[in-house]
Amino acid sequence: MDKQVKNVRLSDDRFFKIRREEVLPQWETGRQIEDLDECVAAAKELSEGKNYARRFMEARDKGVQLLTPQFGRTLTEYMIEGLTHVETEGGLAPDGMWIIFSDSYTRKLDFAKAAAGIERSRREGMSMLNGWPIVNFGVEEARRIRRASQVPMTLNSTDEDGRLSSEIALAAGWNGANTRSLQECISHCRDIPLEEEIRINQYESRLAAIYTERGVPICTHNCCNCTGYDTPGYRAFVVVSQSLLGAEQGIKYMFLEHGLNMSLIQDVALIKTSERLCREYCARFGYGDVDFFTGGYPYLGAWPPRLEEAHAMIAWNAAIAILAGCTTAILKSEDEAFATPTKEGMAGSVRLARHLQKVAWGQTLPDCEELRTEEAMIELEVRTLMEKCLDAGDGDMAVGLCLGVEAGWIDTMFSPWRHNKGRVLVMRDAQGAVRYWDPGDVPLPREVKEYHLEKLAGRAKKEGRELDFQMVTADLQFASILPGT
Amino acid sequence: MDKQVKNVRLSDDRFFKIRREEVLPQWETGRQIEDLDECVAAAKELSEGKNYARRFMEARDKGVQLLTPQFGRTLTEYMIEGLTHVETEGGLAPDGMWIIFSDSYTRKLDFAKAAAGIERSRREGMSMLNGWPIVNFGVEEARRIRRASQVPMTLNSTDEDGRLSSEIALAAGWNGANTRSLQECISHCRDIPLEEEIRINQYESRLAAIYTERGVPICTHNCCNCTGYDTPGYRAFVVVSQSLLGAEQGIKYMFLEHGLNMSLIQDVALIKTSERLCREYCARFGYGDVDFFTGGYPYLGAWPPRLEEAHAMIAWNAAIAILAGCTTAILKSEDEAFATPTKEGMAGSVRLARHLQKVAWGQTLPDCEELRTEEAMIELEVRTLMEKCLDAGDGDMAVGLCLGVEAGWIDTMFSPWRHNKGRVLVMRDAQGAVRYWDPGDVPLPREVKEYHLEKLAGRAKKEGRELDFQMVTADLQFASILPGT
Amino acid sequence: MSKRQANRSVVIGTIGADAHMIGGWVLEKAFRAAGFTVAFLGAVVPQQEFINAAIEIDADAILVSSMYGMGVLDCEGLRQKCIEAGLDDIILYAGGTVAAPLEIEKNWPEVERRFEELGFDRVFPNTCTAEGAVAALKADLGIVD
Amino acid sequence: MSKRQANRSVVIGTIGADAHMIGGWVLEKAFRAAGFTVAFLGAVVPQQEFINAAIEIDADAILVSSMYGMGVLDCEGLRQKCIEAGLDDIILYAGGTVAAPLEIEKNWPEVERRFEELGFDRVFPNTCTAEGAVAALKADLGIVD
Ligand code: B12
Ligand code: B12
Repeated sequence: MDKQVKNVRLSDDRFFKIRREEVLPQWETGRQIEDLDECVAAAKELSEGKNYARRFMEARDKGVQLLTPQFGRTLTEYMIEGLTHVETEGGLAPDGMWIIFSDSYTRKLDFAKAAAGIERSRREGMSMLNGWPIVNFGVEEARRIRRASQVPMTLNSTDEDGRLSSEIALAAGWNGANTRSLQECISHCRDIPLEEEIRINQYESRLAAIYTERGVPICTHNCCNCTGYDTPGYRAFVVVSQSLLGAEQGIKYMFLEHGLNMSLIQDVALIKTSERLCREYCARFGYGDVDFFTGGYPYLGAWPPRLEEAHAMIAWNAAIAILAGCTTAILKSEDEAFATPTKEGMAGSVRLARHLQKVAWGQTLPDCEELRTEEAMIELEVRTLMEKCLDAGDGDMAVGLCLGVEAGWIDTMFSPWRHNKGRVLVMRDAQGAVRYWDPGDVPLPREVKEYHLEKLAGRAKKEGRELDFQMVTADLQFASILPGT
Repeated sequence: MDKQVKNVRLSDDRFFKIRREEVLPQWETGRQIEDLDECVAAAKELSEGKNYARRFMEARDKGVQLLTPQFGRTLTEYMIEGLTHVETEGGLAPDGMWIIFSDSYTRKLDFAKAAAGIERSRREGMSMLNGWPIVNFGVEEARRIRRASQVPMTLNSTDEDGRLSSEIALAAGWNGANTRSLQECISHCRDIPLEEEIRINQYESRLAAIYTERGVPICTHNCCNCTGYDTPGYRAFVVVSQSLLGAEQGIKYMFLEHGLNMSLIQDVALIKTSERLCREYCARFGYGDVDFFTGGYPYLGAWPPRLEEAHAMIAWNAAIAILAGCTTAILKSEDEAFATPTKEGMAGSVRLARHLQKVAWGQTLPDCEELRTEEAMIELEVRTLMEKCLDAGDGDMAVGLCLGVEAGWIDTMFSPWRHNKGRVLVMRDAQGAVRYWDPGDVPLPREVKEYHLEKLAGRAKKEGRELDFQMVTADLQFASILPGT
Repeated sequence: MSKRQANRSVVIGTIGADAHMIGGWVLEKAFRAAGFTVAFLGAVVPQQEFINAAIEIDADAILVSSMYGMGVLDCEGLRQKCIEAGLDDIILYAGGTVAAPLEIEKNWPEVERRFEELGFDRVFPNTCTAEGAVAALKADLGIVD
Repeated sequence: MSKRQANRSVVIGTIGADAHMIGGWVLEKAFRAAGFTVAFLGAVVPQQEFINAAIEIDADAILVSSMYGMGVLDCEGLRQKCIEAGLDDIILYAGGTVAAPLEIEKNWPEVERRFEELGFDRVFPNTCTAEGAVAALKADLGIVD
């Protein structure tokens, strides 16, 4: 228990020292936002009527479900053109909001490569990066984009260190940041120790809280996309554990972004359970005033390379978000299998999902036995892991998390992160729910373990063969392979 | 109770007399099928491995949900080209079947006009009729089409009198016919008395039974598309009442084709309740060996005139059929708002729905309180109407039906049929379920009536205004109007 | 366009073997609300019935709905029959989904050409609202409220 | 194509800042099953690591996965580095979703042209199966089992 990191709020002193010495110097555009008061004032003005957290609250009060498309291209012109297109042609405004992708060089703080990508994009007349390099362009360009869009915006610059990106985004009146730690390591990292990632993110969370305290409510994304192929128990645990880290830093609005496995009942159970447990654990640790919003993030596995199949995916993922009663449904597009989304593709998704919302009339999946069982299983798993962490960390979630990963009782499959043991084996059951075939060192309660195995036995029976490794592999591409190929 | 018609099986004598004197002479191609033995033999051979009823049973046993696209163009070449395209490019085969549309002149027995339409189509090089004129083309062309397709086929030639069409279709190895009566009058007729329609359909039902008895199982469609804007209670009543008429003629396989209102829980309740009550009433009247299959017929109201919105409709309707556990999902296409479906449009629908089935993994809506309530309400309404009919008809469903329509206690909105009183007023509630605003003379049990009104009060409250007639009108086009127009 | 004194009266119905009547029903409500006398004939209406009704209510216009795709065929000869019945200057509108082949339906100028040839004054796609229909007829009748 | 004695060994990894590793994982399983020695480097792999691993296992080929769209950029210079390291005739494959703009990704001949220019022997779209990849490499190595 010799962890450096603790789940403790950063002092202002510490925060501003890090800001000055570590964050703003990461790239030359950091200088533009040295004056935090100016940034907050500008953010307030720029996001007036387009505040992310407020829009969520408003939508929830009115019983409206929002839509959140995603977009990111190298050049600012492409961005403005794209956002405008989707907002008008796709009908995103007013009941929508944006997730803007930065590119992956930016996310790895390789701003020199990002600069080369900008250059290259200009030369080729095409977007050669997989997102908008917010740091290279700096705050004024980000503000230009903010002005061009009619709806709230948040930045997805998820990776080890999103601090400078988030600084610029918040200063530009985009009102989202990230409550990340385990999620990022699992999704995008290779070497970084979890302790360091938590330390980095404490800064970002604190930053969001400072804006909020100064009158610009920031809603952070607390997300469990992970590897795209995780059990709902693991996903929910990631979200709940992160909620404590974020809340400690003073975050008041958290968007729980749930990676969907496309298993209707299990996904709905994930969404409900994780929100409930976030509230419960936050309350238990004295963060009683955090508000949560929920979203479904479309399937993070291989997508099909054809329009109609992609539309089926868009529709089914949106249907799950609708039936789960999410505050918003995040959208992928028909381009998913091919390349970064085009404005036409995203506009099409918005139309499709909007119409689906209309014809579904806000119906949600009613409470029922099956849902309760799934919720109970997820809850048991999360509670076991949470308590084990808190125990190991002597009440400190940050410490517990680090120890759990180190020991391998916090574990998932398919992460590029070398600190993740990757001993679990995951597979779908006969109804498409994601189950542990082998829980590795995860301390699953016996009941949960048996339930998963029983469900998998159902698949073996249905398919008339033993479970085998081929099934694991085939599951990875079940949604992408077109019939007859 | 001076009704001519009774729910009694046609004798062979009577059947063959009608065949000879009334049905085959309707058009010259009737002569080609005079020899019923030859027809049955040919049908048997032609539908070998492609039998409609058997395919349903097989699919149910294997837990596979089928897909049923619909298609109909004027010329045989267009038909063969279209079916082949959808079966291969769309991937319909092997887990699919066809509903083939005849054109509306054929349905009204106006074969001269159909002939002119064929001529005109040849001249213009386009399909100028809204379906394939099966009677004009006759049995050999129908057999050519049968040979060209790899999957089971049924004919939709719904209107007053489909006898000659069905004779030709069955003789060609298409193995579907219709159990129709009230459904047809409500959907497509203007003047015909219900008695006469029942008499006509007794023939068609008996014909299907004769084929079945002679070794070519025929599965009839018992359908409740009605006006496309009917309460589920009415729809289920139509299906249940018709099941008794069909079963009396000896039909052993019935496909319950449920027009969907796109209200998930209510639609699932409709499908479950109507199948359950069909079984119950048939058993009660001694038709214990009738087997039922279920299908969802996509929304029969105005569709949106744009691809993505149409895809949302296709997906949501298919999702309802999936979640209801239907034996098959019938498909409309992206062309719905514009014109008769193209082969490309239908192939696209098949792809979309097939992929949806794949990612939904056969999950169905679990039993739950809300579903039970909807089912109970539908059941109460159907039982009340059924018992009232049986009472009025002295145990004879055919007589009771006629009396009920005459008196107006069997009633729906928007029928072109002048014998339908049209006193009921129907509207959607806050969750999109279809409710009686005014049940007219329908003897709704008080509980049901109050439930509907209470649900509508929920809408008034949600929208913050009194219920009014404008809502009725707006509901008619709720799914077709694109945002911003 | 109209040479006669407008009478604020229309005949509405769905022509031929066509059983669709919801569109006509919506139109009826809208025209009544706009102060028109309406003869609403429902669906499956033969040409002659339109003419009889038009004579009976001295109609300014006949609004022919055709949804099932064979409007191009069913509307043939209506203008001639009108003329024969002395309704020389009656306004003829068609609307709905008037052509079965998508090739025609998505080529609106071609639809217009065909209906002009058939002697119709206007033809409307099914995206036309009832209010739009009322406005068009008022304009053609020179009615300004 | 190959000038050397095939050694049935490959290096597999995802290049650059790219964190996607499921495709590589699937490839690894397939190549092992086909009797290859595999150095599986996971994701976020710098160019030099590919080369070090290739030297270490005396690899016939380097299979570079690039999913996140910047493969066209990340693969620049790899061939030269191979040559400098004395791996003159090593086979270089790239695969995945190698270009961020849809304009390129949907214009496959253009992708091929670019990777040829970068000195790659083949490039595969993400519809390529692991079995397809094994078959291609076997063919290029002249391996017939
Ligand atoms: C509901 C419906 C039915 C119901 C009709 C119920 C009823 N009582 O009316 C039922 C289920 C019975 C039915 C049956 C059939 N239908 Co239907 N039906 C529809 C559907 C889904 C909606 C039509 C509707 O009610 N819209 C709502 C109303 C309010 O809008 P509207 O009718 O468009 O009218 C508006 C405007 O068009 C305009 N308008 C209409 N007429 C006129 C006229 C004038 C002069 C003006 C100014 C304006 C105007 O004003 C209205 C107000 O906005 C359409 C597809 C679609 N559009 O989405 C198919 C559709 C019309 N049906 C079609 C067909 C082919 C049939 C059938 C032959 C069965 C089949 N093969 O599918 C039978 C017809 C049998 C027959 N004898 O007619 C086809 C026609 C194909 C074509 N045009 O090429 C369509 C387009 C579907 C398709 N793509 O295949 N149908
Ligand atoms: C799963 C996934 C993720 C997971 C990755 C989990 C993991 N541990 O690998 C997570 C959620 C972490 C993720 C993150 C991101 N992703 Co991602 N992701 C996907 C997704 C949905 C599926 C990829 C996958 O696993 N497929 C299943 C495997 C088995 O198939 P495969 O990878 O295609 O590999 C097969 C073949 O391609 C082939 N193959 C692969 N490589 C090679 C190499 C050779 C030599 C050969 C012969 C064959 C071969 O063999 C495999 C077996 O069949 C794709 C979209 C899609 N394709 O559907 C997007 C996608 C790859 N991601 C994308 C992006 C942009 C990102 C992010 C930047 C976030 C964002 N903006 O969306 C980050 C990346 C950060 C980073 N630093 O890399 C984009 C890339 C855009 C582009 N190419 O232009 C895609 C295409 C989605 C999109 N359209 O926007 N992603």
